Amino acid sequence: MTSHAAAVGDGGQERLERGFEFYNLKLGMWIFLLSEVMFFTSLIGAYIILRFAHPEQFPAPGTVLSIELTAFNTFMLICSSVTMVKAYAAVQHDDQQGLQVWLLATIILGASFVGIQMYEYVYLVREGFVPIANLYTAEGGPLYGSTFYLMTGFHGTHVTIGVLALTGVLLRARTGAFNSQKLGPVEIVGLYWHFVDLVWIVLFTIVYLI
Amino acid sequence: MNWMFPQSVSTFGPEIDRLYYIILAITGVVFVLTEVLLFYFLIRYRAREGHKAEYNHGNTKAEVIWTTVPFVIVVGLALMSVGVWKRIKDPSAFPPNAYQIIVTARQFEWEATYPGADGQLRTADDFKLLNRLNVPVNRPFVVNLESSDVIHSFFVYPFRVKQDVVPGMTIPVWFEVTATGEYALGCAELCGFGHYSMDGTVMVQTQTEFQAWEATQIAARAAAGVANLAAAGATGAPAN
Amino acid sequence: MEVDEKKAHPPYMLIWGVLAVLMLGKVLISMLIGLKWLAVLLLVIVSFTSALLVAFYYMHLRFEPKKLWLLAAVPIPLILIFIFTVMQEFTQR
Amino acid sequence: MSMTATRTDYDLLPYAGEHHEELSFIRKYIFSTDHKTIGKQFLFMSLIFMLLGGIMAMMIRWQLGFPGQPMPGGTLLPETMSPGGIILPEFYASLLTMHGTFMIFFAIMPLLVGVFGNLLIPLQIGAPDMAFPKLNMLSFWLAVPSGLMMLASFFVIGGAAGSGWTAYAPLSADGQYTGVYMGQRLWLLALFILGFSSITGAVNYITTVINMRAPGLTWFRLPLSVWALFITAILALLAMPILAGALIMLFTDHALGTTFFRPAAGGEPLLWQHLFWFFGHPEVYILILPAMGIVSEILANGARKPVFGYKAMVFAICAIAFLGWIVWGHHMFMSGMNPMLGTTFMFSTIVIAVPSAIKVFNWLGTLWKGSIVFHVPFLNAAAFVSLFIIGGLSGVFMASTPVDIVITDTYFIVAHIHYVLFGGSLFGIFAGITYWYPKMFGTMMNELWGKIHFAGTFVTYNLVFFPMHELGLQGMMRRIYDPNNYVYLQHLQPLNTFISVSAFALFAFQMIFMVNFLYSIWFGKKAADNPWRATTLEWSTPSPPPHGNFQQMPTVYRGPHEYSVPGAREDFSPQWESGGAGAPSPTHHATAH
Ligand code: HEA
Ligand code: HEA
Ligand code: CUA
Ligand SMILES: [Cu+2]
Repeated sequence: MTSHAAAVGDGGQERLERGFEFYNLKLGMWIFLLSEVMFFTSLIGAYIILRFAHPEQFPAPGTVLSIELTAFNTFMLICSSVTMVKAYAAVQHDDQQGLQVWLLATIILGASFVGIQMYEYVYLVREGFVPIANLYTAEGGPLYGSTFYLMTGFHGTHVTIGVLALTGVLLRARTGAFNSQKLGPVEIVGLYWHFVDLVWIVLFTIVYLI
Repeated sequence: MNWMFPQSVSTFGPEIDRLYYIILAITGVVFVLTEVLLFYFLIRYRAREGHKAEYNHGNTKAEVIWTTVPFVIVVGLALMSVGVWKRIKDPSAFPPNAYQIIVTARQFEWEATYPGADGQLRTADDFKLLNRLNVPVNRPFVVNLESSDVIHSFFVYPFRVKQDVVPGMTIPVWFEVTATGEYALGCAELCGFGHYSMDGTVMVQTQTEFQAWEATQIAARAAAGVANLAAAGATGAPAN
Repeated sequence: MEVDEKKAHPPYMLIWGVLAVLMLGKVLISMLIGLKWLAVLLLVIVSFTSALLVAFYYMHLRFEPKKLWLLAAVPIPLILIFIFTVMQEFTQR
Repeated sequence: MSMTATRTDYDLLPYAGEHHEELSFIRKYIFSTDHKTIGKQFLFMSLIFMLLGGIMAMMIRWQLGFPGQPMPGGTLLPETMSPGGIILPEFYASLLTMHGTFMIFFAIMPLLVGVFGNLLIPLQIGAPDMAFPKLNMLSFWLAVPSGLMMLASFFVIGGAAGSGWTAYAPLSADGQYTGVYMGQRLWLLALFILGFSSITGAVNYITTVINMRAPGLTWFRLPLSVWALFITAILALLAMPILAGALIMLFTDHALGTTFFRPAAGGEPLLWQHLFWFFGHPEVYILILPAMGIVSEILANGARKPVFGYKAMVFAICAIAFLGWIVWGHHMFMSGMNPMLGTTFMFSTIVIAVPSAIKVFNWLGTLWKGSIVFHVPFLNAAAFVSLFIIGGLSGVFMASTPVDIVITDTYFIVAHIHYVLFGGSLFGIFAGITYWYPKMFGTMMNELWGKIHFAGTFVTYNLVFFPMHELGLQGMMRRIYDPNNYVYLQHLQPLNTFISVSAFALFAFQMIFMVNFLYSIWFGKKAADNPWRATTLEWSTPSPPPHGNFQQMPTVYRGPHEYSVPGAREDFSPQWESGGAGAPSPTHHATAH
């Protein structure tokens, strides 16, 4: 890591005094992710609080939701994270081929995650596990359905957005737009992707396992 | 009595009013002090010929003083408020053997449920009043607030009582009235278009009057017979 | 990347393995441990560890200036304050 | 993983001296990415929405001052609002809801954050533009449709949302309680979009301040306005998503039948309040902190003195922002919240008086031994101090839980709201607009009419809102359509009528501002580069600054508010001038035209 501590005295320096040693886009992404943290806090927080207040509406893990299926899905998301860092490592070494292959792998894994989630939803709705309170017939109570779909749904939306963004980056990568000197978009889409993975790790635990 | 507050007629009313006046005094002093200083400075230090501003970046000592003094004052205020608040709102500090009723709020009316002959709430001999409450003077009185639709707020100003009524919860609120008379009951939380019209009356009677009134209510309830009782209970119609 | 940067990559595949094992561990904890509070405690610890691994290695937080750690930590106290305060609401009901 | 921090980074923008291409009309004025243009766009948008909010306030006041009488011009409105000119209760509920919503979300917040954030941050830190100009444009073009959507909700079947700007569930969670279906959903969606707009704005501001300061501009040389805007952006960044999540839950409750806040199926109405106020209290500080920063700066300029206790001011801003996160329960003392929590919240709330005290006394200290020039911005800033004190002190009454029993949900609260938001934020905005007007439009606003507007507003404003304290103490609830329905409030009718008449006068004085504002754009006196003889970087460039702001990257040599430095040639020593005694600087000459 280059060190160019932006210590600026009273003299006129050539360099900007920068609070962080990296470029705007990356700093901006980190800052945006903080607001995402708060967004998921309001959804997950509502779940934790409602469950604490009404434990009777939330049956034991595994009674309604399928742990096995989702564990597999979680595993896919973890794999997609490792393919993403591989893509990033590739572009750092100017490995265009590697960048494209690993990006594609990430996209496929991410899309499959969404696909499996869709399948899960269809399956659950057939079981009477729905977000709509007066149609809810599964075990537990309607709060369970409401919170489940909102949390996982918004996570799924994030994954979908991530897949779209990754696709955009892949298309640009195919034109050779990125290299070891210019890899901002690859890095920030990666940050976003890992963040979405991180949220899922938390969601999977509290929704499916606890 | 005074132009600020209408007379309070509950046991804890004067305590609240006293706190109010203490805060008024403190903030009054702060208000006068700061505003006078502000206007004094504005006039005293207006730009004039040959007058130059003093170059000054601040003063740590002054800084420390005007940080600690307000801190001490406001924490003192909070400490004074704690006891009063606990006495009024802490459910475990409610006075024992109070007279208990239920008040159910709905758009846009108040329904009071009295325990009836057996002295027990939520039994068949309960009797109900609409938009009216009868309360004995000088006796702790607990109202259990329930709502059947949205949030309302039970507000009797002279008692210094205000408490939101939340659907899905039963929120008890107590008071002990110190003067007989007729007082207005209002709704203080926006609850729909009729919010402004959700008023009622609280009749505070002497204990003997109250008992007599209670006895007639119970008698009327008994006389109405079981069939009528069920009908009246179902429609929530007032018994008198 | 700077040319003068000699830093090796973080052990990406190793982290991946650890994450997978931790996930499996969580599933097992959830299925096997009957004691509710113990299971919850373990699950929280394990998923917190996994989340940290992702943030530190995949998101490279480990290699960023400490200022960014601080920035990233800002929401955490707010989250805890909010959730635990609102839970107090229901301890007495 | 780092990039070099020189200006060769691909994500940096060209300064004015460097090349930039000619832009078409649309790219220059409509879909502009120039922070100054976007700031001005926000200005026009929020002033128009403020005018609408003001008109709604006038209708509210008509009903309260002259209940049941036909409103002049009321017959022009549809039958569903005011048949025969008489305001219906349901229309009144929509009016107060939309008045609060428009004023808070579409007037004050975009004025402070959207206008001054955009205009001041790059100019005062010596940057050519925001870090993400396109994102900046997106932020504006999300705010406009959101406001229009909100406005459109008046005209859908069932009318606009009528559950207050706080939208307490379950009143707001189920159309059956109000008969408002579409209107409430539009309200929720519009705010959601606005939240997104705010977040994109906040990301931009924070990145810009952290990463794009000119050389020499260390943290403790930032102008206080930038500090305030920076901390505000952090508050917005972290608070708006909480609202967004809550809005989504309320929306699905309303539109889909989920049950987060609907108690019938186990939901918790109080959870909405917790979420809303966990956002809402930081929000009210979003609405005051930038005004505080602006006022600090203008007071120093008017008094020709450095800001007294600059560092203490910065720490006070940070302290207010942090404490703002742990006090939300003070809006819920009477909500049925666990009473023990009430005690905790009382302590945290009341402690906020301390950093506020620091600010107030430092403002007074700034004036002390100054040499005060009473220009229009200064007058408004001084009014801010005097009125914010009143609003802040009334907050102390409500912070004391037992006293709040009496005054919550009465006009005492309405008085508090308007003292902090109008007396505070809006006077700060008047100060800011008049102060930076030359930088925005290159002309000066009329001084005399500015003073008339100030004096008229200050007087009528107090006539409108001070008596509201008394209404509250007499027990008049807020949000009631007709207080005369309560016998014990009937004697207040004359006072209500007086307030209404004063409010109409207040509104009339705002028309002076509007005309002065619009007239001066085209016919105002041409402004010099530095008409207020001020010290911060924006005054080193032409009025208005060119695309790219500065001829070249400026260098900063000193603190932000250096007035009346002993031995200096002038009574102000600009940040961009080198040398101890305010010697002429090369940068200054390069940018003068
Ligand atoms: C800009 C907006 C703004 C600001 C800055 C504030 C500032 C404060 N507010 Fe206010 N508040 C609102 C906007 C704001 N508020 C709004 C919109 C509502 C109503 C929402 C609704 O229900 O619709 C509200 C409601 C509200 C309530 C809820 C009332 C209720 O509904 O029952 C409370 C209760 O504690 C409160 C308290 C405070 C306090 C303690 C401060 C403090 O920050 C004030 C601190 C300042 C001072 C104290 C003055 C200066 C200090 C000195 C001169 C030093 C010396 C002082 C002492 C020794 C006391 N506010
Ligand atoms: C910043 C916020 C703000 C501002 C400025 C105002 C301004 C005014 N408010 Fe508002 N008010 C609120 C925020 C604000 N209000 C909030 C949050 C509520 C609570 C809502 C709720 O309960 O849900 C409320 C509620 C409220 C009530 C209580 C309603 C009720 O409870 O039943 C009343 C009653 O009198 C009232 C009156 C007024 C009046 C007379 C003005 C006057 O000052 C208006 C004067 C006119 C203007 C300020 C417009 C001027 C226009 C310009 C300067 C633009 C120039 C234009 C161009 C160049 C295009 N307001
Ligand atoms: Cu019931 Cu307002
Ligand atoms: Cu608040």
